[in-house]
Amino acid sequence: GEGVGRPATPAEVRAWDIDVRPDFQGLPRGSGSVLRGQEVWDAKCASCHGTFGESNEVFTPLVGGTTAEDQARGRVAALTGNGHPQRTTLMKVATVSTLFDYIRRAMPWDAPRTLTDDDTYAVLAYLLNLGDVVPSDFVLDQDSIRAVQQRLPNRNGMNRAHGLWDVKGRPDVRAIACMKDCGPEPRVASTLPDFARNAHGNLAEQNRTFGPVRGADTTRPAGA
Amino acid sequence: GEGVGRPATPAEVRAWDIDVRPDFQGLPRGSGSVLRGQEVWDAKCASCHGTFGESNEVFTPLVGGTTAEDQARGRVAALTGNGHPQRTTLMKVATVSTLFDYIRRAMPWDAPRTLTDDDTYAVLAYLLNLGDVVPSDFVLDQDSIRAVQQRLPNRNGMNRAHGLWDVKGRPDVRAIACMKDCGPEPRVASTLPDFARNAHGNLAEQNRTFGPVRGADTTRPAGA
Amino acid sequence: APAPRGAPAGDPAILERQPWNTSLGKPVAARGYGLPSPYEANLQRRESPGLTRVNAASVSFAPLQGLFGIITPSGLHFERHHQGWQDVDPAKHRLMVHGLVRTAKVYTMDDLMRLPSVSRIHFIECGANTGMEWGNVAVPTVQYTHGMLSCSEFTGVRLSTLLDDCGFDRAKGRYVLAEGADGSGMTRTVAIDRALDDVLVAWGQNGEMLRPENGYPLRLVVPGVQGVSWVKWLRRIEVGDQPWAAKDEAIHYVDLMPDGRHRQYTSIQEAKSVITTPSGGQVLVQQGACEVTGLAWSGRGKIKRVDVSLDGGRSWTPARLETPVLSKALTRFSLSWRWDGRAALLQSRAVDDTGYVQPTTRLLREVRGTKSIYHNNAIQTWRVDPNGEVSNVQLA
Amino acid sequence: APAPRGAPAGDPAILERQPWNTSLGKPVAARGYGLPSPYEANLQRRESPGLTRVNAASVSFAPLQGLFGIITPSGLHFERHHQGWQDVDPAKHRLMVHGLVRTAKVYTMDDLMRLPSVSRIHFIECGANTGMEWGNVAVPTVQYTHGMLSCSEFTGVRLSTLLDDCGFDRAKGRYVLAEGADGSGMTRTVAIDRALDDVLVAWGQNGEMLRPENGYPLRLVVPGVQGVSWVKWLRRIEVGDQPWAAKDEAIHYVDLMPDGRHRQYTSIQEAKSVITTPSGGQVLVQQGACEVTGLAWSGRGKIKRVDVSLDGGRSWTPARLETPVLSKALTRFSLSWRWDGRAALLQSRAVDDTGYVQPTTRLLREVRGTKSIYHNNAIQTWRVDPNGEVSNVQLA
Ligand code: HEC
Ligand code: HEC
Ligand SMILES: [Ca+2]
Ligand SMILES: [Ca+2]
Ligand SMILES: [Ca+2]
Ligand SMILES: [Ca+2]
Ligand SMILES: [Ca+2]
Ligand SMILES: [Ca+2]
Ligand SMILES: [Co+2]
Ligand SMILES: [Co+2]
Repeated sequence: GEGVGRPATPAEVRAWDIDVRPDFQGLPRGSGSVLRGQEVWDAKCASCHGTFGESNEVFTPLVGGTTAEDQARGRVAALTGNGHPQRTTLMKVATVSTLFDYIRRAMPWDAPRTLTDDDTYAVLAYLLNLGDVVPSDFVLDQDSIRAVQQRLPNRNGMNRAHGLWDVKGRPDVRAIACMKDCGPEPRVASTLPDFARNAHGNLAEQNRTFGPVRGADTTRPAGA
Repeated sequence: GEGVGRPATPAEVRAWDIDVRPDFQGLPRGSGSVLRGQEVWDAKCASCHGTFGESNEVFTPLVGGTTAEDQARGRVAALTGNGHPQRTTLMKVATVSTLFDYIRRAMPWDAPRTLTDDDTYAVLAYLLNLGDVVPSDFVLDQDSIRAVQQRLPNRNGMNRAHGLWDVKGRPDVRAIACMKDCGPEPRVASTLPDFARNAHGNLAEQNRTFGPVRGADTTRPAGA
Repeated sequence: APAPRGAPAGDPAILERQPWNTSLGKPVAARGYGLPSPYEANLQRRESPGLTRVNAASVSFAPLQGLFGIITPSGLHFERHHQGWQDVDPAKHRLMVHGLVRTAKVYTMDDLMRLPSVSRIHFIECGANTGMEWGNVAVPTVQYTHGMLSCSEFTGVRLSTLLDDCGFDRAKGRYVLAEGADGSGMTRTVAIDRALDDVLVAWGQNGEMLRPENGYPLRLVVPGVQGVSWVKWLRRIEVGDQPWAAKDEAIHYVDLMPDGRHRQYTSIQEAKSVITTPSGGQVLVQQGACEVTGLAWSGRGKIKRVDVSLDGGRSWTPARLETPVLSKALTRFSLSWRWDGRAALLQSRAVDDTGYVQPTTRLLREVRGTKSIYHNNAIQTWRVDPNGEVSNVQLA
Repeated sequence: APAPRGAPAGDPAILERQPWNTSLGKPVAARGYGLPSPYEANLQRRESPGLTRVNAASVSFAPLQGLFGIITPSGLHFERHHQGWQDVDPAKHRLMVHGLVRTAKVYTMDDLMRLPSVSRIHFIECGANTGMEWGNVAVPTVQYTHGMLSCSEFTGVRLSTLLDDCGFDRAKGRYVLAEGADGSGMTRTVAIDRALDDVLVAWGQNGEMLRPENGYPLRLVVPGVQGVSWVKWLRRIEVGDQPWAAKDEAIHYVDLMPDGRHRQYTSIQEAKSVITTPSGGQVLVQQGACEVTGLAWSGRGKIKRVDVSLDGGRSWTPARLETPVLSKALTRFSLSWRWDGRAALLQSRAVDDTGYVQPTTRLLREVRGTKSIYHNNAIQTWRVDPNGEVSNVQLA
């Protein structure tokens, strides 16, 4: 560095070091009840996420799709098969720290960094209650959150044994570069349905008006 | 090729093939007198180039700086030394075709491609007369232009024996990449005069406002 | 070429003088900062209708169908914001490096730009690129199938230079967290081997500063890794001993496998390619000569070869590659073709210098199912119909 | 870095929340075609006052003092027009190839873009770049000394492909004429060996179409050769057996030698380099670390080495070169420096792969005098004063 930059002051690091890790490093002191959380929720969150965190208006529903059995197992059954239409936040998240960290840093979406730590605990408690992870009289704080981690429905749902983190990782799919007489006679299995032809707007207006191709006029049927 | 593009028609080639070469390939039939040329000049050229082709208002003067002796020799003496303040067109041009070609394709500057061939001959005749290359009763046409070529003041002034046309040409300057104890102690011989400090506008406003440097505030004296 | 229109003598576009040939044009510096021709207005970055519900947590796609070479014009660079984009004041922007370091430090833009910097051409691809196509054909054009992809020359200081400057703990420091200054405070974990390799803290993009939409004045450049890790409006780097499981690495950018588990920290963009012309939603102007051209890239290194098939994968021909072929950068490929007016199924297949071969949709689905959203690097198929229309199809 | 301002606890830029961190930003595709940050407005292409008398036959210079890497943002590409720039309608644009060919042909844009094309990164430099500095220091900054220089990725068809397509006369065809569609009908002769080598008829620039100021929709790209030969709005190629001596190769772009004769058809841009930071008109923010960085290029091939001197040419140190180092392209070089607050004379010197060494002003003047206007590739000297101000100087 040679004298470039300067030491950060402790207050500066405190001001910006707001992340919370799965091992709860970074978790601030504080606490909040489900009851208080409902107040925060109704005032600051419900307009976007719905009264019960179920709204699909601005984002995927936050809760839903998890069962008591999932909570016991730590794996959300609805993630296999086609049972549940959408994957809610609670169906996926394996680390409760993630929710605390994110709500504190980014929510409410249009006014991030405005929640107090206590209100973050409270509104997370309420959200967990909406998802049946904690009872209505629950008080979330820096200690009780550890127990919550052990009840998260999908806490055992993550897998890091794959080749996609390390640049030298081993690929899971091994294709072969066949050059001729490869595979079966091709058969088209999926196309865009006719009704969707113009769903992305008139493609004639999304391509250059000269060159080797034009954009298809999708206001008219194909081949017209 | 493979069927891309199509043959040009003769009329198309005629419409666009307007260049005139030094050997007069491409020169159209036609003619124009100095007298007619003056009419064209006063109507269409003088506003920019001056009544006598001497104006410095929109461009370097077209005529001036050549002598009868230059005309005899085919070399413009004023191109050596510091005699003439500006190099006029006539001091430089070695090929009369260049003037015909250019006037026809590009002049008048604000209405190119509007001169007839006859008027091009005429106005060029006038210009040559302003430069004392042809007499006032001269008529320029596709034949007489050859004689004019032999009177151009700088007709022998071009040199193609240099290494800058061919990518494999031989450079005229051969520097050596000395690495230490090179040359004499450096001495600054030229700097921007103080009065020119702000001549290009305030340089503070021509540099980024952050990074390793700022632009100098040239509205104030250096070092102020 | 079409027969000359109008008079048999020839094409009026030639025989008649055009305004640009008979008038004085506009002066220099008429625009101190220039823009494309008005005739290019069709090529815009666009949203895919219905993909997201709010457009400040959304994507705009680059119009790959109309781009040339490998450099993406910065004005058409794809966008992905989680809480909208911001015009950050560079005079008030800071970068803090802390955590497992000897000295936590703060850098201004002035500081950073005094450090040794490098310039490198790299692609950036969103991990969700082609994500709508896992189960079936969902969108019509290459802009929407593959347009979360761009390639630029980035300039900045190596992250390793900053980590060294702060004296990071080489024994315990195994991960770094990168955080953005926007409302989302975007956070992503980068493993230390990546961080010390080719990661940049960049301010320059294609010769000028980053655009506001791309993180002005500072973004992390993580070559080969999905776009979400290229944290924009970068303000903080923390060195730690564990990954952070931030929202966008614990709830999103996790790949759902058929067993109901998510792969977490999937990051590398494996080798992939796509034909950009002719491509879905385009119509071939006529039979005969036509270049089949597209882009190939690999998050693991250089592109070694691209093969093109005109018969849906039955037979393949190696394409020409434009130079330079650079590591973790787009590579432009082309194959000359004579379209005879018959139906065709166009595909391209990238091979990178690790020997990895871009897989078919079928192979990929056999391992990963159809619900993983991210990292769909399957071979794309475009069908050419006898009427010249090209459309997006998937093979069985 | 300056000591934290304000409260001793730290920098308010960190301790106080900034608007971009506490608000929702702007949506994606807010701008379908993006622009630089408003904080970058100082970097514009600009005219040099007094250089020309009318601004439609003039030059705007690229702000090299603020650019990074080797790609020039197209919005800041230098301009040189002789009769202003035009918005040519691509539907009415034609290219004619004729002269000593078997079949004279006309191509539409549709036609051309169906042909095999290539993409290449090349610099373009006006032959008159640095022309004001032959006799003495005339302008203050690198924008005005060297800003008729840009570098882009160009895409187009090889001129040789078109010449072959028309069956040009290999025995008699020794030169081609290129002509523009603008009011100046710009015409330049290119020798056939160049024409058949790496010359392109290009439509693409940095991934999109050429900008109108740079010849939309078609320009000749003549790598290594001065900009005036890169005919914009290209509409005609004629094959001939003699050079044309067009206005801009018989009256301008001719180099006046001390003997009173002009060198005609001087074209190649010989190896040259310039330090862009720190450079004239800049002020160093503080002592200590500072990168000395700049650009090097050669019209004859690749840059092999760039040396930097801090003492006015007494001693030299090889600089770092960024990759890729490409033929007839800009190459970015850098050298780490610690400025100790004393006066310094900064220079850079390019060496290309033919072994050619960029000359000093003195050497160049010994051969060419001071009146040749064009092809000034002398070593540039910037003086750093103890107060941090950098200025343009020339040495004896
Ligand atoms: C103005 C609309 C709005 C308000 C108000 C709002 N949110 Fe959100 N929330 C969003 C959007 C949009 C996202 C998705 C952001 C993204 O794509 O990164 C989101 C994401 C989330 C997520 C992460 C979900 C996931 O799966 O990624 C949580 C948890 C959340 N919000 C909780 C809250 C809480 C708690 C509050 C109130 C304190 C709140 N939100 C207020 C719009 C809102
Ligand atoms: C509206 C202004 C204007 C008018 C009218 C005009 N010119 Fe010009 N002329 C110019 C400018 C400006 C240039 C320089 C163009 C360039 O930089 O390429 C020029 C260049 C020339 C040149 C080339 C000079 C050189 O050294 O390059 C000739 C010859 C010429 N004009 C002749 C004419 C004639 C003949 C006419 C009338 C038929 C004419 N001009 C009308 C502005 C004008
Ligand atoms: Ca932390
Ligand atoms: Ca509701
Ligand atoms: Ca001709
Ligand atoms: Ca006058
Ligand atoms: Ca992304
Ligand atoms: Ca030029
Ligand atoms: Co995302
Ligand atoms: Co010129």
